[in-house]
Amino acid sequence: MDLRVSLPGLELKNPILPASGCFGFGREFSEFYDLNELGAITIKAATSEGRFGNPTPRVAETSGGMLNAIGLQNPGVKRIMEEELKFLEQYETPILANVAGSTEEEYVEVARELGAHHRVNALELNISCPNVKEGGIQFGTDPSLAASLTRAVKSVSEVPVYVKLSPNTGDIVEMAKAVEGAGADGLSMINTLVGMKLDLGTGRPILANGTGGLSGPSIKPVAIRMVYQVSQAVSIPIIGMGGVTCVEDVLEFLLAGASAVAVGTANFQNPLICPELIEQLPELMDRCGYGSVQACIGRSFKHEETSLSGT
Amino acid sequence: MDLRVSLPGLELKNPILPASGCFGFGREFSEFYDLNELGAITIKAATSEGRFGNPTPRVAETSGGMLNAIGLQNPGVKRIMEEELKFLEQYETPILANVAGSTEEEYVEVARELGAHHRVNALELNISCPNVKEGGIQFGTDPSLAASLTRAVKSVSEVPVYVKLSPNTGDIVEMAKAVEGAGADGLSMINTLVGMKLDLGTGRPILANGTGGLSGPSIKPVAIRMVYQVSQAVSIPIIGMGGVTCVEDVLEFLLAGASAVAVGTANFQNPLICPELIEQLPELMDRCGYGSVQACIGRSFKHEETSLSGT
Amino acid sequence: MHVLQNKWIASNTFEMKLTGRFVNSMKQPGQFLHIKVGDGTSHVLRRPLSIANVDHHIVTVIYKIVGKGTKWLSERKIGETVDVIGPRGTGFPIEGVRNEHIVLIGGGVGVPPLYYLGRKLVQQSNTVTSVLGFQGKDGVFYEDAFRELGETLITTDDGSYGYKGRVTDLIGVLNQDVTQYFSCGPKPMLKGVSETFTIPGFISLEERMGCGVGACFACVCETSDPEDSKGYRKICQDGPVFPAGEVVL
Amino acid sequence: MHVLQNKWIASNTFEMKLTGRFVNSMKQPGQFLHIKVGDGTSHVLRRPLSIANVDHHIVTVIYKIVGKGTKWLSERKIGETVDVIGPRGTGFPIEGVRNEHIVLIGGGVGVPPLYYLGRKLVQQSNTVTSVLGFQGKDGVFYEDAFRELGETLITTDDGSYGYKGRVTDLIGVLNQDVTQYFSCGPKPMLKGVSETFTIPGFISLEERMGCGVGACFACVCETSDPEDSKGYRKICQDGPVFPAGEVVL
Ligand SMILES: Cc1cc2nc3c(=O)[nH]c(=O)nc-3n(C[C@H](O)[C@H](O)[C@H](O)COP(=O)(O)OP(=O)(O)OC[C@H]3O[C@@H](n4cnc5c(N)ncnc54)[C@H](O)[C@@H]3O)c2cc1C
Ligand SMILES: Cc1cc2nc3c(=O)[nH]c(=O)nc-3n(C[C@H](O)[C@H](O)[C@H](O)COP(=O)(O)OP(=O)(O)OC[C@H]3O[C@@H](n4cnc5c(N)ncnc54)[C@H](O)[C@@H]3O)c2cc1C
Ligand SMILES: Cc1cc2nc3c(=O)[nH]c(=O)nc-3n(C[C@H](O)[C@H](O)[C@H](O)COP(=O)(O)O)c2cc1C
Ligand SMILES: Cc1cc2nc3c(=O)[nH]c(=O)nc-3n(C[C@H](O)[C@H](O)[C@H](O)COP(=O)(O)O)c2cc1C
Ligand code: FES
Ligand code: FES
Repeated sequence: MDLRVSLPGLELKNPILPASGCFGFGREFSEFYDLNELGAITIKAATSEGRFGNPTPRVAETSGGMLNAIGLQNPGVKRIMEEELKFLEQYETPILANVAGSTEEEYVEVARELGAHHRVNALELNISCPNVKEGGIQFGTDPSLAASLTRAVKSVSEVPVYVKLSPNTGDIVEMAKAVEGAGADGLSMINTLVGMKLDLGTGRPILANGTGGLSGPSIKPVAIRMVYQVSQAVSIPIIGMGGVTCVEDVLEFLLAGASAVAVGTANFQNPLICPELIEQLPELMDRCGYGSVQACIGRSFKHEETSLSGT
Repeated sequence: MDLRVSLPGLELKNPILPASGCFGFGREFSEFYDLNELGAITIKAATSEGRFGNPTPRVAETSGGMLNAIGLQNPGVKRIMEEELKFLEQYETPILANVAGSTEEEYVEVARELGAHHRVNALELNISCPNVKEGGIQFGTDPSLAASLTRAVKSVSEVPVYVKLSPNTGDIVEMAKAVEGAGADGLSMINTLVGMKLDLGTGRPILANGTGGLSGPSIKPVAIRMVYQVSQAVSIPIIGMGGVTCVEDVLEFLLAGASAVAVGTANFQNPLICPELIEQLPELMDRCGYGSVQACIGRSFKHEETSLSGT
Repeated sequence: MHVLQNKWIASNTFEMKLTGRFVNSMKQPGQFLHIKVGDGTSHVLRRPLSIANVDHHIVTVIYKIVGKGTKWLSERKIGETVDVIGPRGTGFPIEGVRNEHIVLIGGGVGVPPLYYLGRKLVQQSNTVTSVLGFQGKDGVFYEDAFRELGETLITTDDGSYGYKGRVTDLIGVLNQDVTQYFSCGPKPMLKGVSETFTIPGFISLEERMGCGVGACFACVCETSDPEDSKGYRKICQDGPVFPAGEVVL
Repeated sequence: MHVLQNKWIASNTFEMKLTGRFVNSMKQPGQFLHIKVGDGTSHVLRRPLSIANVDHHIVTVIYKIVGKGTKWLSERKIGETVDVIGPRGTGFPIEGVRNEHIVLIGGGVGVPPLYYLGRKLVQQSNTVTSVLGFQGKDGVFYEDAFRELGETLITTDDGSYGYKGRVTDLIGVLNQDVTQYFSCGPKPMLKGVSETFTIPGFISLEERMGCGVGACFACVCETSDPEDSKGYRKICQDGPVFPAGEVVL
């Protein structure tokens, strides 16, 4: 069974990678398994200076999902390069580095530095973090801002740039086309939906930040729909994510049009989820009659086209 | 314990009502309990002519939720008045009649007829059905279209008009303000999020319509967040809904700023859910220290205001 | 309702016996139970399963594991409680059917309701012939039970047991004195059956359900008669059983 | 891990004994187990519960039902399997602590880890005094077990048992030869304890967790030292136990 996928900057031996922010910089999970098993590694968002993030509580559980408002806590791009990318040198797995910022200048600066690091194979532009006022969400909800940011980052980055889209929009296709037009090499989708949970005892939001980003199985139908719509409207590849917990979910994202699939929240329930999915995927693909990951990608609509055109 | 809530057109003896489309016209549920127990009844969307709706399958289950693409099937406003509202005459419960359409003219016509019916106490303008191409969703994603539709309907309706908002937007507050400015007497929120599920066997969407509306516990955090944000930005009351399955959820919506709470999908799992919630609410309110429904409404942010202003 | 038994009877197929409220109102074969699966709200929709038998306050359902809900059901142990709404829907109209020769035609998970139907028909002095289709030998269940009711022909898709082929292939060989047929199974089978027979019959349909009580319009099918005043039927309420030809397959 | 016992020991409080993988690596008191609750993905986050004891391949946790996850746990029966990651975190640094007089101060669900800690301290020839706070008489558990370790003072908020008041009220009456304290409980209690004592001590914190393994930054707290090179600690990895004064309460 051929699990390989070739994406801009990322030669994946299988289509499974952890999602940004749910895997730190890999260190903790390296105690559970060999990170070389992964298709790629997405590291936690980097900003130019270190950030402490939001006050706690930062997470809350919801029905079939969770809210988080970490607030882009990270040690800053310099220390990430010195300490974390250094640690990851012992592995061969391609690295997708998540880039955040409050201003276009900050994004550009971080992208220039990370993109020049020999261990970084591609950048993921996080224009969709809902959890900090100055976290880039303004770029994620306005197609023209998103396009101009993408253009600016592309002009300095030495590696391909994936733009990570926010689902908190009325028209995801418009957003995707805007960043494709601005030169994005790929898309990552989806980030979290903005949600809230109240503590009935105090009457107030459980998260100190008030709102948080909803992730987990709850959001999968929204993610599948968006990947399905966007993959038919653009010609750059998509890294799909949102609520993956089992190998059936991985296949569903591929069929919907994703070329690779990222796993976020599910790492918290099962730290071994990524290697388990990689192990289980061939059997499921085989059972469903697919001989390669390539053959699965976008099958939901390619199929339709075929049957509609009468062949 | 005082459960009464007084809303434009609707004098509710308790804050619980079924959500439109999940309760038909009440007939089937009247076999399970006395409909007079309900705070109000929201009836299924009416269009000017009868509609057959979408091909089947029309529903699919998701993790903690479901997708539906019924497609506004209904017998048309005339037969609804002759057959269904006639049936409901034996009950005293206030009726909120859901109005749908493809064009402004259709909405206006349906609103004029239903609003003139003696058994209808208020209209709910469904500008948020994601499941039919001509189902009003265009009105639900463009604030100026929504405002003009609201104005047109208000000018013909003999009863108060609630506008039902779609969560498939980047800025729910803007939408709410637009319809408030156009004269809406209240808001209903939220309708369903657009989602999709694929059948791994065929590779295609399970729903014949492709996409469907996501409802159920999955979407509750999004609904709570939107009610919380909108209730602080407008001064008209909100009927909150989205994923209610237990009495704690009812209280959460009230605290978030809803004045009444509608129950949709949960009727499918437990046909007795509405009377059970009504029965359980006083005990929970008491335990949390609230003496009336009125005292709960918007407590999450009223609380904050108080403590921020230092008292 | 309480689980009295939950046992494997064929490939991925389980027989569950339940007792509790409602059983005494389960009189019409072809109706279904609407069963809550999973804990709490992990599954928001109930699962419809046909009544396969009712006997002395005990109701039987037979189900095949096809997804998470039926998997969950198969893990229920004796003595546990299952949340059931039922009986729902309109079953086979057999009141007054006496001294006829009836053929029952079932495929896969369409077989279970035919057993209760057959028992009732035999009690009402009818002669019953059953034609039951399964995927393969491993999937066959209730063969002996049907044989006790009357002549029983089994087909398997792969020919591993009984006749090789589909149930419709056997319609031609049936005794000419057959007066009515009752059928339940996948849509293509029902289509085949109702197109092949010239005698009157009733068919039982499946559709994904929302409410299961007639309120949500999830389970509708079109009527064949374009002049029909409603134009549609709800499978959960007007059906699942319809006179052959009433609805579009 | 396998459930060997799961019994009610005080108001809404259960003691669960587990056996299986990992038990032999559970050596440091103050660490926690990270336990999956619910079926499938109904609960996406694990629940952290302190190790209350380890004895002959059996690990004990004591938990109070506060929400859906602990409710689910309380319904587990003997012989069932519970999915556990552990031991996680950094516990009380007691290696080399010998011949001291240690006071253990616990409140509510902060009491359980102190029992395993106390046992280890006594094994290492320390004298242990325990001050344990509960809401009321109904909530008191493990009193006799602690008494076997040394002097034990109980307080209840409502005075229905032991001293009326808070554990901090009793710090003044403690023997002057106390050399160190170890404390676990709600934040206000830890704050009170660490502000009242002048001797060195360690405190164990609680925070809502995402991953529980140090990867998600959900559970951080600020360091007291603004010059600290990181400025924060992760409760699930660097903690839950910290030297008093290291982090901001
Ligand atoms: C009136 C009626 C009677 C039935 N009687 C029987 C029976 O006696 N024995 C039996 O084994 N099966 C029967 N079925 C089919 C049975 O309901 C499904 O196999 C079952 O719901 C699948 O649930 P799941 O969770 O295992 O599968 P999943 O695929 O995980 O279910 C997801 C959703 O799809 C629905 N669904 C999936 N397959 C079907 C289907 N074939 N028909 C309707 N809904 C479906 C489920 O109800 C659920 O809402 C009947 C269906 C209907 C409509
Ligand atoms: C290091 C550590 C050790 C703990 N040891 C114990 C113990 O030995 N005995 C015991 O009874 N409790 C202990 N707790 C608290 C225990 O984890 C929570 O009571 C439990 O997670 C509540 O789960 P729930 O599903 O019942 O509640 P819910 O409120 O439904 O849980 C929802 C979410 O909030 C989290 N949560 C809720 N309350 C707390 C809390 N107080 N601390 C952390 N997370 C919380 C849950 O983990 C879950 O993610 C400990 C907490 C931590 C951080
Ligand atoms: C705790 C947490 C932290 C996250 N941090 C980031 C981040 O730093 N950058 C980013 O682009 N996405 C971040 N995300 C979003 C995830 O990468 C992913 O897009 C989202 O959670 C949906 O996938 P899932 O449902 O599999 O978790 C975070 C998500 C969680 C739950
Ligand atoms: C099967 C189904 C049909 C629906 N039909 C309508 C409708 O006709 N008009 C409408 O305004 N909303 C309709 N809705 C949306 C619900 O009224 C409600 O806004 C939504 O389902 C969220 O609430 P819930 O999570 O409690 O179901 C429908 C929802 C479902 C599940
Ligand atoms: S399932 Fe709701 S009408 Fe049939
Ligand atoms: S819970 Fe994830 S870092 Fe501590």
